[in-house]
Amino acid sequence: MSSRVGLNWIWQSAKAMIVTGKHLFEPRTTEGLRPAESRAPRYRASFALVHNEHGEEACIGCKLCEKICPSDVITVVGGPKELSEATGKKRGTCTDFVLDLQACIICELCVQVCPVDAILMVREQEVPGYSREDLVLTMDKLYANEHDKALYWGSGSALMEMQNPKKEASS
Amino acid sequence: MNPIVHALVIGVPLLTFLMGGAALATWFERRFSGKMQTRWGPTVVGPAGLLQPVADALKMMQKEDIVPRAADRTLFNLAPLFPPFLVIASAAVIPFAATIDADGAVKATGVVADLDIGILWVMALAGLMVFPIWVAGWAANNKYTMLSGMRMVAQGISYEIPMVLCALVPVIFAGSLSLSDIVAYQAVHGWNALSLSPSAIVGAVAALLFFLASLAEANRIPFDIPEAESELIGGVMVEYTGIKFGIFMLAEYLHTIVASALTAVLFFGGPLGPGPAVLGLGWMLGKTLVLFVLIYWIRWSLYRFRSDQLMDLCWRILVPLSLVLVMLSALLVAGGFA
Amino acid sequence: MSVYEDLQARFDLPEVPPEGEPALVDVSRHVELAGALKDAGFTMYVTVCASHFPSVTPKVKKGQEPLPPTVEAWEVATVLRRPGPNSEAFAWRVRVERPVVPTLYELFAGADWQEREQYDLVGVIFENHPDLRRLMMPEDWDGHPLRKDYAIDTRVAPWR
Amino acid sequence: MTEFPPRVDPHFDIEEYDPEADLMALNMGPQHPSTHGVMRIKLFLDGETIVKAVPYPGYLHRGVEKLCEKLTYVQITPIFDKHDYVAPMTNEQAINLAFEKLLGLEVPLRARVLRTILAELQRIASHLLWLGTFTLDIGGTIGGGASMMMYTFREREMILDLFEALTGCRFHYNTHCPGGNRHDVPEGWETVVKAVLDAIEPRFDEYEALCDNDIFLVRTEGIGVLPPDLALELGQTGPVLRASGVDHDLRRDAPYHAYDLVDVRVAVDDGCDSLARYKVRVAEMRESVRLVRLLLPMLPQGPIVGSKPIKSLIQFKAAAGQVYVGMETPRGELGTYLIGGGDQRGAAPYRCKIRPPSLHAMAALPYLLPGHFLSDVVTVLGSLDPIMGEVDR
Amino acid sequence: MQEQWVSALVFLGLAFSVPLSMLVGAALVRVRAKSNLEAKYDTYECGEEPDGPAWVRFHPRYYIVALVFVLFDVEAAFLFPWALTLRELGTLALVEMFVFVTVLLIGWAYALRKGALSWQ
Amino acid sequence: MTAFAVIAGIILASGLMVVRSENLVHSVLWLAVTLIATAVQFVLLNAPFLAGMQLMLYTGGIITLMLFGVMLTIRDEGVDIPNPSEGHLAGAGAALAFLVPTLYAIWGTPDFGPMVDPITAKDIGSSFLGPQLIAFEALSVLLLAAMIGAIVLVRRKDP
Repeated sequence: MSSRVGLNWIWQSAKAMIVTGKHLFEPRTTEGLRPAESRAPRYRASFALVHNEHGEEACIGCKLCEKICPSDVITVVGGPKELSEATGKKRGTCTDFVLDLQACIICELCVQVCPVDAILMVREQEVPGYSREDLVLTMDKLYANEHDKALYWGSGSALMEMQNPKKEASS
Repeated sequence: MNPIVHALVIGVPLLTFLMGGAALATWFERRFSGKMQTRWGPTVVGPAGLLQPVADALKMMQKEDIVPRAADRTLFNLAPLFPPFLVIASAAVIPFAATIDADGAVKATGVVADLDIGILWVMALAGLMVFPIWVAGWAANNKYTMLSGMRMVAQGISYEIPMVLCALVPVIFAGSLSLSDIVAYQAVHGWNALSLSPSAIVGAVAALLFFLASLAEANRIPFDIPEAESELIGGVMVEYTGIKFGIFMLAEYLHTIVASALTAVLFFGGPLGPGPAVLGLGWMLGKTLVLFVLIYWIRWSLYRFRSDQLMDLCWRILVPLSLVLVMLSALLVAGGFA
Repeated sequence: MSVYEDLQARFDLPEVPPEGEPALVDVSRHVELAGALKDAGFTMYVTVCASHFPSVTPKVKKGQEPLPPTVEAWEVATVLRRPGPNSEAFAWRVRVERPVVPTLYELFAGADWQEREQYDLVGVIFENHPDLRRLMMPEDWDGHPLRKDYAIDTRVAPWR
Repeated sequence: MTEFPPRVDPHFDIEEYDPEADLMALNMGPQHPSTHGVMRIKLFLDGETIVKAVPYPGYLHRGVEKLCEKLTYVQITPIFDKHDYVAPMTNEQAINLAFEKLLGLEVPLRARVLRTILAELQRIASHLLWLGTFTLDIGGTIGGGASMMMYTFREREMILDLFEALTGCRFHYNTHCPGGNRHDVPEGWETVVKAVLDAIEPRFDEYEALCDNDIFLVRTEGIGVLPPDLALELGQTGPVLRASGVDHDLRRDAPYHAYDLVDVRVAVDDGCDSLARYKVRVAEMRESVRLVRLLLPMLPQGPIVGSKPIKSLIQFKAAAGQVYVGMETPRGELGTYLIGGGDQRGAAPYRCKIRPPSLHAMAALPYLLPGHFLSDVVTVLGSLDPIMGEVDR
Repeated sequence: MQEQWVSALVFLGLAFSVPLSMLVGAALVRVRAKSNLEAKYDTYECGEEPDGPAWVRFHPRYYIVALVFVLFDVEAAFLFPWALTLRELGTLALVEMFVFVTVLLIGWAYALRKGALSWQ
Repeated sequence: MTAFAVIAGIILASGLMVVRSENLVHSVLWLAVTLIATAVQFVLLNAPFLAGMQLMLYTGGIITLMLFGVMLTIRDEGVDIPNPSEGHLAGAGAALAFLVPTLYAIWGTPDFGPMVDPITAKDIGSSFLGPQLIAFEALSVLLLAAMIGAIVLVRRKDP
């Protein structure tokens, strides 16, 4: 059953060495850390909280994202209801929003359920830090990400639309 | 010339060459394998990563020295002294240059000590090589190093037989144990492994086997069973830290250089080649380099044997084959073909 | 005649199994059924799943008599499979009030680790198992984590 | 019919072994370069021959089954990416198949075909990683094995790029949900897939050139022989089972997704050893390439989710019911035994037992290792392709 | 003659100075731990407590290999002077050595048949 | 002459350590030192071929054999258990009893005078294939017998 070593492996080895030798003249494929531009448009890495079209902080503190997060990394403290200057309607506010990126599994569920498209993902990764606190995204950091980092394509409503497209002529 | 002065004049450059070569070998191996695997290898330290060996050496020097509690302290600390010593010492008899005598005969020079038992010197030192490594494995009192050490000795002694027997082939041709005599013989009769004479066939096979056996002695893939890191983690070096670990690695890289140089001298004419004798050093280094690259090419292309298959290959095929080669070369000499 | 019909008569299985729900078999026929299935071509041991049903007091609606608490029970479901084209899985479960169920190790060597795992996590003891040790948890672990009454101290992650 | 050696008794009492021999008890792992994660095997060696092997899994146990009882059906999918971190896509699919059966959800055809394509791409990626690490075990991290690993990883990267274009993540996608998929195919994705397949296919010949070598053959042939009856008893599935000569593949034998639309050619090998497992996996990669090529034009128009898209934590509820659903992942049958009606008013499972193919593969080790050498441990272990995250969960 | 050996001896000293200087140099510059954990000096066994000693009795096959090696080494030792005299003595040396090697090959064949050289 | 004395001192000292070492492996390694020092002595005596052989056969071969022998015989307790030599007096007596005839033989040997021509490998070869031919061929049979005997003795019984 078990074959034994003969000397013919020397010839077979030559064959293997030709393959590796061929690769000596092939271009190198390894890259450094990939910049976000070369990533796919849907690439998601970190989070941002955004302002809505009226320039208000979009989050209404509804805690849907806090509840759906499988690894419990989001803490939302809802604020009092305030009158929106732009629309003139009452809306919820958020006084504190903390996202602990250390335990985050980038599952996108918080984006998926957000009713007001307040939380989005960004295409650039957070820089590794020196302490555990460096990777805890506080509200300030999340709002800073809106401007500092490239936002990705989707939002809660964009994802909804993708999953539930307008009725077309179905095949 | 005063022998002490002679030893220093040739020995110090040789030592520099070996140490620099070994340092460059680590860089070369990483760049070469990187290229082979379509990646970069070291690029950061120095131009093209050339200062990487220096950085590595400095890093290893700084590391804390840890001796396991259960180890045999004395032997554990003494063992790293010997592998590089033995490898470097065996290079003492290898001629690196050539001159032409007044009577037109080519003479190999550039040798620290042209002993008349040259080959025996190399073989004896190579045979001793297994002990420091075994002692390192034993002294660490670790099961992995112990197994590795036992494998090392078993493999080392087994492959010494075909190595010695194949080294006998040029000895039989040249009728001398001195490496410079072997070079001189090749100057007259053509390279042992590469010429038009019928003896070259025997010589070529002997060169192949000798090269394989030296791969095994140097613990290179496909024969790097003692250091098989996928099962034995780090071979005998598991418990060594810092520079002691580095010394074992250094000995390995030195071994590849010395093995290539020795193969070049025994079978490929050493410092011989077309052109004036002054080029001898260049020829020798060039041949060594080619064989050296071959060792690394083999290493990054092949998988490794299992210990039993290694022994099987040695005792079932290499030993009888090399005995046959010895007999064949004796026949050639007696028949006047060489 | 399908395997199910054949076994139905022998083992008192329900007429048609509820959609996807494995049939309930008496624990005394457990090993026998496994043997019969193995002979019928179900030679692949797929999985065993033990689950714990603690004693609960049903909620009482207004105006109803308070119901007695349910009896604490363990269920062990076993799945076997017939390999090859038109492969078919067969699952059944046994319900016991004491967590002791006979082992299938004699029939299926694979039951060794699977039953060890269930013993480890749910605490069902498999009788005559050759080597019933914990598989996943450390050997000195207290309790069986997948029991419903196993206390989880806090939901806060330890690094917070 | 080949003769198989008698079955090893895994509970062999080591005290009964030849008293003349001094056995060495060697711990291989948990911190070892080639145990594919953190696993410990305690080996009893006579010289270098293994007399008894006792694996100790559990170093990576994260209590996923307990977690499943707390999380709802919506939240479980991203958690499931984490056990088989080499093939997360099929993991998500396996758990969602079970959810769909328990919850009675219909999956639209577009999602089914897309899932099939993703599963096959994932199979290629997973087998490529396996090939790289397997040869790494045989050839050494500093040697030919590393070269092979670099090549396979290069190709695997291409497939991960495809997944990234589709889902936005390279590893932990969370692209499936009960009743369909969350991400639709981006524009031009099909052409990229075709280009990647064209680039990958000729590479298989290169791998075979590197492995068609006596050294590889003697290291794998006759090593870790798993007879078919034992393989079935141990619950081996996937390539391990098929390499033992059992013609069984859920893709063909109990079709799910859109496998009923295509004709799956199942690779079977009678060798029963590590070499056969290598051959089966390489053949499966080629077959997967063929299947993806077949399925790409079949991708119909239409919705990708059958139910409503996820909008809340407790969107899916099941009061009771018990189901077992198995699916063929790259490593074999990843099954889920699910009991409905748990926490959150029925939105979480009551009990979720995962049947990881790797755990069953690991259970074969005590049978396969005795009689072999220490060096063969890595060969046998590598050929079984266990992912410790999946073994321990 | 002796001169060469003096050179060789000097070179031996040079060769020995290399690892020695490395060890001494490292001893001068290396880091010393301020506090020491006991665990640091444990024997490494993949992170587990070592089970039994490493210095156990080894399998006799190692011994056999060493024995066969010694015998072949002795044979090689005799081959060296023979190789040097071959050109002078010619056929006589050839025949004599053939007898010598054949007898040893019988031993090799015996060892092979008895499985002493195979690792199984 | 000085070198000779130094080497002889090393030989004696390491020989003593072979006996005095409480650890078997240490003993074997001290023996290796003795054998290497002997090889150096051969060089000093103008017999380089013998020195090479000494290194190859004794240090390379015999020490390996002894190490493996040690690894083969030790039991569970390991070799770190002190294993002191016993019967010092009797040992010394035996050594003396060996020394006396050796010294007698040395004195009885006529003085060759200083060695001028080194003993080359060639000389040894001619003497093997010439005057010592019978002994040489008998040696091969001896080696064969040794190999067969070793294999028969060491092999573990087939189960």
